[in-house]
Amino acid sequence: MSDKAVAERQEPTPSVGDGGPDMIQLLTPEGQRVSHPDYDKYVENLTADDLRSFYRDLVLIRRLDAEGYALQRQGELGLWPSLLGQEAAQVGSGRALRPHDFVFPTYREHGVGFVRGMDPQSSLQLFRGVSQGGWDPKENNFHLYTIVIGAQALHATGYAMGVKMDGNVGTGDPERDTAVICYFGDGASSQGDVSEAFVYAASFDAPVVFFCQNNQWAISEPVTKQTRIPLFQRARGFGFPGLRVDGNDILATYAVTKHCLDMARSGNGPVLVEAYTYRMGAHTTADDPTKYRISAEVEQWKFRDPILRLKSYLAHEGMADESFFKAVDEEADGFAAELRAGCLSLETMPGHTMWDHAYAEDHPVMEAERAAFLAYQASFEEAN
Amino acid sequence: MSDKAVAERQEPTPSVGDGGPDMIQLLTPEGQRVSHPDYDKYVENLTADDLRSFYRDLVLIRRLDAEGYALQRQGELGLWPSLLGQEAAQVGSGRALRPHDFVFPTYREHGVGFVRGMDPQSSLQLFRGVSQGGWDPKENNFHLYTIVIGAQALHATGYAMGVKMDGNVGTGDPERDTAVICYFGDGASSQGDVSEAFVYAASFDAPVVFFCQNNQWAISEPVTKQTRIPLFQRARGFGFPGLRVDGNDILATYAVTKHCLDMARSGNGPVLVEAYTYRMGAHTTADDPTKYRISAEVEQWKFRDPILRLKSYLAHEGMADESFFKAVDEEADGFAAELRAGCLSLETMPGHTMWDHAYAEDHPVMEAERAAFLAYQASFEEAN
Amino acid sequence: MATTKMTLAKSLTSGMRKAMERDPKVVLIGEDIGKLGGVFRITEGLQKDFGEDRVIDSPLAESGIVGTALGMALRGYRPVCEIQFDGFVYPAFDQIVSQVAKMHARGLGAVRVPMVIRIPFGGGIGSPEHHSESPEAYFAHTAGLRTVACSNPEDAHWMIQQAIECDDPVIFFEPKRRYHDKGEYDVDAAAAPRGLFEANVVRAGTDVTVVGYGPVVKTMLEAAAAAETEGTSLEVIDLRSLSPLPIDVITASVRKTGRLVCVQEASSFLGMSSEISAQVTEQCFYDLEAPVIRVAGANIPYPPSRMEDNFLPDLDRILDGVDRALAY
Amino acid sequence: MATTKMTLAKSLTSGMRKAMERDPKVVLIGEDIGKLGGVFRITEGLQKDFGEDRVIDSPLAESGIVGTALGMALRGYRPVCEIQFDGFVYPAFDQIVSQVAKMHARGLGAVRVPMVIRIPFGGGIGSPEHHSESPEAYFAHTAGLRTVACSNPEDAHWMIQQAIECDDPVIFFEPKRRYHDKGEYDVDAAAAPRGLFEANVVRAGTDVTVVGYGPVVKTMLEAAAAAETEGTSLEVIDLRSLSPLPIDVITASVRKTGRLVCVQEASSFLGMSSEISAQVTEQCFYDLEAPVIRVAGANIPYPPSRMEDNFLPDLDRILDGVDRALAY
Ligand SMILES: Cc1ncc(C[n+]2csc(CCOP(=O)(O)OP(=O)(O)O)c2C)c(N)n1
Ligand SMILES: Cc1ncc(C[n+]2csc(CCOP(=O)(O)OP(=O)(O)O)c2C)c(N)n1
Ligand SMILES: [Mg+2]
Ligand SMILES: [Mg+2]
Repeated sequence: MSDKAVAERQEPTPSVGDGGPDMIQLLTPEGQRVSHPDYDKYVENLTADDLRSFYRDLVLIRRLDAEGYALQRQGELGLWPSLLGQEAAQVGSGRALRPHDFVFPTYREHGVGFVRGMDPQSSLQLFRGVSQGGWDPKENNFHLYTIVIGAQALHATGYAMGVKMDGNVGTGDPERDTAVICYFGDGASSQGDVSEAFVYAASFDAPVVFFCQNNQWAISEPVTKQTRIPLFQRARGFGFPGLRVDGNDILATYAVTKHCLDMARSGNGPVLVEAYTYRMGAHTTADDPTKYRISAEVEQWKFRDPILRLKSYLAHEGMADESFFKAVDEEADGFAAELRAGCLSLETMPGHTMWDHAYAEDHPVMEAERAAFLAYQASFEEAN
Repeated sequence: MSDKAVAERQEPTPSVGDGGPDMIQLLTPEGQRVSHPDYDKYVENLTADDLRSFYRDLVLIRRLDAEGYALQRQGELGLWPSLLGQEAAQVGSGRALRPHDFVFPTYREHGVGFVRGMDPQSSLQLFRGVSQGGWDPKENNFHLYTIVIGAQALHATGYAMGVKMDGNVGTGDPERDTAVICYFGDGASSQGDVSEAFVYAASFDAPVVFFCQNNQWAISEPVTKQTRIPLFQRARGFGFPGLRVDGNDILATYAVTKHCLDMARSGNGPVLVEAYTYRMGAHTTADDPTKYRISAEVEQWKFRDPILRLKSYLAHEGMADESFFKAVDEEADGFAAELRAGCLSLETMPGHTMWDHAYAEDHPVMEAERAAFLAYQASFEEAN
Repeated sequence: MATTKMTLAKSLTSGMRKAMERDPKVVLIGEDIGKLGGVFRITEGLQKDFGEDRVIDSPLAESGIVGTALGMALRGYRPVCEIQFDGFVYPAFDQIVSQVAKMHARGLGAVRVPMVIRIPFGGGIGSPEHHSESPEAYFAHTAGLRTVACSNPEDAHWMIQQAIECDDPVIFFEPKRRYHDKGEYDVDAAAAPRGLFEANVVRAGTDVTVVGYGPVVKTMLEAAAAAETEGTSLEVIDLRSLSPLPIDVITASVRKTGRLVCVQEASSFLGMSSEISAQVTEQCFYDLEAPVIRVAGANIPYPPSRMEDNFLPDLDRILDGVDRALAY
Repeated sequence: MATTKMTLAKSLTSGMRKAMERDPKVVLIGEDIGKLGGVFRITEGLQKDFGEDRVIDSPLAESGIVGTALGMALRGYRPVCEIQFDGFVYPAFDQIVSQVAKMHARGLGAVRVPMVIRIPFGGGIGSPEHHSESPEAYFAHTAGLRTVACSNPEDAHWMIQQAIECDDPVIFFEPKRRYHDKGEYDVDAAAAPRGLFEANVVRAGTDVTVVGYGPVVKTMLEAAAAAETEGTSLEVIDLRSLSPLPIDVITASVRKTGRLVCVQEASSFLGMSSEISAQVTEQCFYDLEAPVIRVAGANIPYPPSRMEDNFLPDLDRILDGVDRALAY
């Protein structure tokens, strides 16, 4: 056997499963590094430290998620939308962003928020029902959650149009050129607002990366209800590039997102990334997936777990050992305890504050209703 | 020179102008028949009589349009949306339909309505302001006009879903298999409703042909504001076929529409046809195109006139002579006079009928308001 | 007459089932209404029994749900749309207001649009934003639509059937926090106890009339029971139909009591209570001993769920309204 | 003080021009607003002077107009959206109601959404369907929005500038059939004659108060002139702000006259007049000599243009309303 043949035989090949041959992958489900002519360059400079910190992020947000689930079950949260299975899609894309890039999440991007530096209490606060969001998007360039499916795609596009109007694309200055990333799900792709966002973004060359986490389900509906063809191809119809990446492969997600953000920043307009992944849990704690999907499907996706994949890779390459993994788990324990304590301390605001932020400027009705409410409350206190 | 070379030299080639190489054409702007491997078969069986009746339709609807314009200028209509330049797109596609197919027009398809057998007064009635439509869609399987851009795309899709639920696709029985055709403009392609219609139609394999008349303008906005790429490619993003046809070529429009209707009827789901054409006039009588487009563009399109094209072909092929053309013009004169007389005789309905058709079933508020109105009117008569 | 005990949710299911059995043209369309049976399980079991053509899981797009349903209606079907939550009806607003509501008038009566749009509405279930709204006024203000709200299982069972039978489009509001309330009635009765557009005097009384619809009806009845212990007799009216408004039932009551309290969860400004107040004042000007009192949601976006008790009209706020009416 | 004679249309143009000159963050977006200057020419000349980045011709999609404008506002811009006609605002309804109106509350004040949505409204211009509607109640009912309507050139000039300066989203209604009405005023005055959310007593009177907004203000003034010749003195109030509602100006007037007629083109059911009636009755119960009379559009889809005179409140119908108020 020639040397070349040996090398070829040893070279791992992507294992794309039902993601199909267009799916970009850099790590197989077994954690083997496969090379890709276009995307290797984006991960070449990642140090072992970087990769370990990727791993840490993955583990911490999975813990965050588990804690959210538990808190809901214990009645401390009203609802919890789990990101289980989508950790790599979220951390990989989130870590690809520069600080001055801007993020428009849906309601499930706890992981992206975390890597942007958001206080993890932020999303707990929302699902606990003490606010409808309540954070300042400018602090971490991470917008408020949007619950109405697809609406944020237009906000992201308009924001990106503003970035361009500011002259912050295509200058070549990395401190200046700015991209916007917009998260949405496979189901959201059907909403008129998402298509309109595609039209506007293409028409105005808006620097926005549409990042679709295709987790195969929109509550009980499989992605085949929304589209006949792979979702990344939707972009074709609007005249901009679309790519499918293995969303359970943090390296590929990181690389592809970096690539697409660069394209957007350069002034070429929008790009669509479809991160092919899977919602391992229920849609939310209010959902019962046994009604509509078979457990064999879930079992199959367990073999593609995003965390195990990176772990195998790190271990195999000698970049991390048991003590590291153990340390991360311990950190996660502490993190979870903190989260839980923080969540329990999130207090409901007094009733009269309801009127404080309906409007930015003075509003006579707010004042009158607040005063009436306080008087009404006082009447009970008097009565007692 | 070999015989073959001579034959090749004599074979006319399509003249696609800025429609690009994907544009399907069977008649050049000069009226030369060019052959197309896929579409010749749809026009082969057309007799000289058929072609003459195509010509007649074109001339009559152009006259209808001119009359609409004149009536508006004389204050007899409130508004008139002209179809000038789009006659072949409308007659070609309309004639491709079978009687039991169903049409969803916009507000500009006077030509399609005409070939469906609609009383031409129908659309005059609307633009005169004596009704908002007022015809029964079931009579000619021609729905009411829709003015809200793009809304009818969903109606057409739902109707087509109903056709399929009825079992009227893919049976192979031409009397039974039914297609729906939905008209809209280039501007409409940006509306969320049109994209949602694409999603639904693809998801349910609805037998609907989306027929987009790209007349290059949406009021003052060029089609490049709506899309970076040729509009027929929009369908790619949704996983169904899209075709561009020369909308000023009645043979090609007829052939392509027939082909697409057959595809839809067979149960394969939707098809998008982009009829590449031009709005020769103003958007409506309320518009002033000199504000936003150069006359050179209009001049250039005059060379692609759909009626002259068919006329040259008929004359050149000896299928019609001057006496025929003259007879059609004379028929058009009579038709126009009738139209005009008919329009002037369209009376405004008495005020109290306003309440008659807001609801299908009895409604106490309608009765009360009608009664109050009549009493109020009577009070004036008493006073006089 | 055999009566059955059933929740409001299951009463809707049974009503739809009956309508579907009776008329093969009745089809359901909405998100997750198939295998899942809808997020509130209102369509549970129906796809299994009637097939995917009659219980249609739609792509995730509400304008699409309503717009395609309208197209089906034009083809001769009687579609029933499910909107998942109140706050998700707005993407379909254009189709509802400009198409569904106006199609019949546009065709001068040639076209009928027999369709129902079901919307679970109201708060009190501890949900995040957009899941607790009361958008009924938008629809009641829209000419061409009929708008109703059920409040109890028996009504739910009948009203949904009547709505499906109606040849006009009906916006059908379901009080989501009452889905699990139970009622006992004859599911197989031959006819509805009353017309779809009739109000119901659910408790007779003499001192003050209290009118509301949907989820607050139960609260009004509780308030009436509490008031009785203090010697005040409330007449409680369940409006049922918001448009057309069964105003005669209200004015007849007000002519008797002289006092009216209107209750709704929606923000007060331009809500149903405003219209009722305006009409009652017009028609009963000399009968009113006090101005019409409105007990309603605040004029702010619906608050976070842990604060919603401050927003929603509860028993105390209704009694406070009654006191205010009696203070004149 | 040098005054200029200007149409309402041109007053809006001049107001927007001033706002754009003052603040480079003010941008306009809408269909056909560039070279064409909009179908009503309200933005005429502005793209030429401020460029395509500040006067943005949008693709044909209203949800896109409002949704991207909101995104621009989040980036620090102050977008002014043009909706081409009243009946075409509904595709943007979800963005307006669930996003624009609620974003500030969602962020507990961290996010401001200073944007204006301009909507030409009302009938009387002989147009086909969807071109003559009065959808203001939908927006006034929506908490989180401010809703105003101008009625004359000077107000138009100022109100649009004030709306653009407002840090809350403002729905700005323009009375399209009054676009060509002329007014004479000082375009370069340093300050607005009154706040954006203040009503204006446009004619003092003693017998009956008449309140309205937008296109009917002129009609109300004509009615007042006609009434005077018959010895009836009408006090005419131009509401200007629909939400917040400047109720104090109305109640002050009603306390004087004891009678109120409300005028609007919108269907009466759940229209502004209903809310005014409810509030005035609450606050002026013992002052009212007659119930509040509403003169409004019928509760039907807007009729074909040749019938619209039967639909719209005209001078006679206003006087009839006055007579009815005086009959008590
Ligand atoms: C406009 C709208 N309609 C319906 C819903 C209810 N809903 C919440 S999440 C969801 C499914 C979303 O699926 P997908 O976009 O794939 O995102 P995923 O939840 O899988 O992350 C639905 C229907 C909503 N939030 N907004
Ligand atoms: C939802 C909506 N927005 C705006 C309008 C106003 N309008 C009427 S026609 C038109 C342009 C339509 O362009 P296109 O779709 O290309 O059709 P064309 O008029 O060229 O046939 C616009 C913006 C409308 N009718 N509906
Ligand atoms: Mg999903
Ligand atoms: Mg066009």
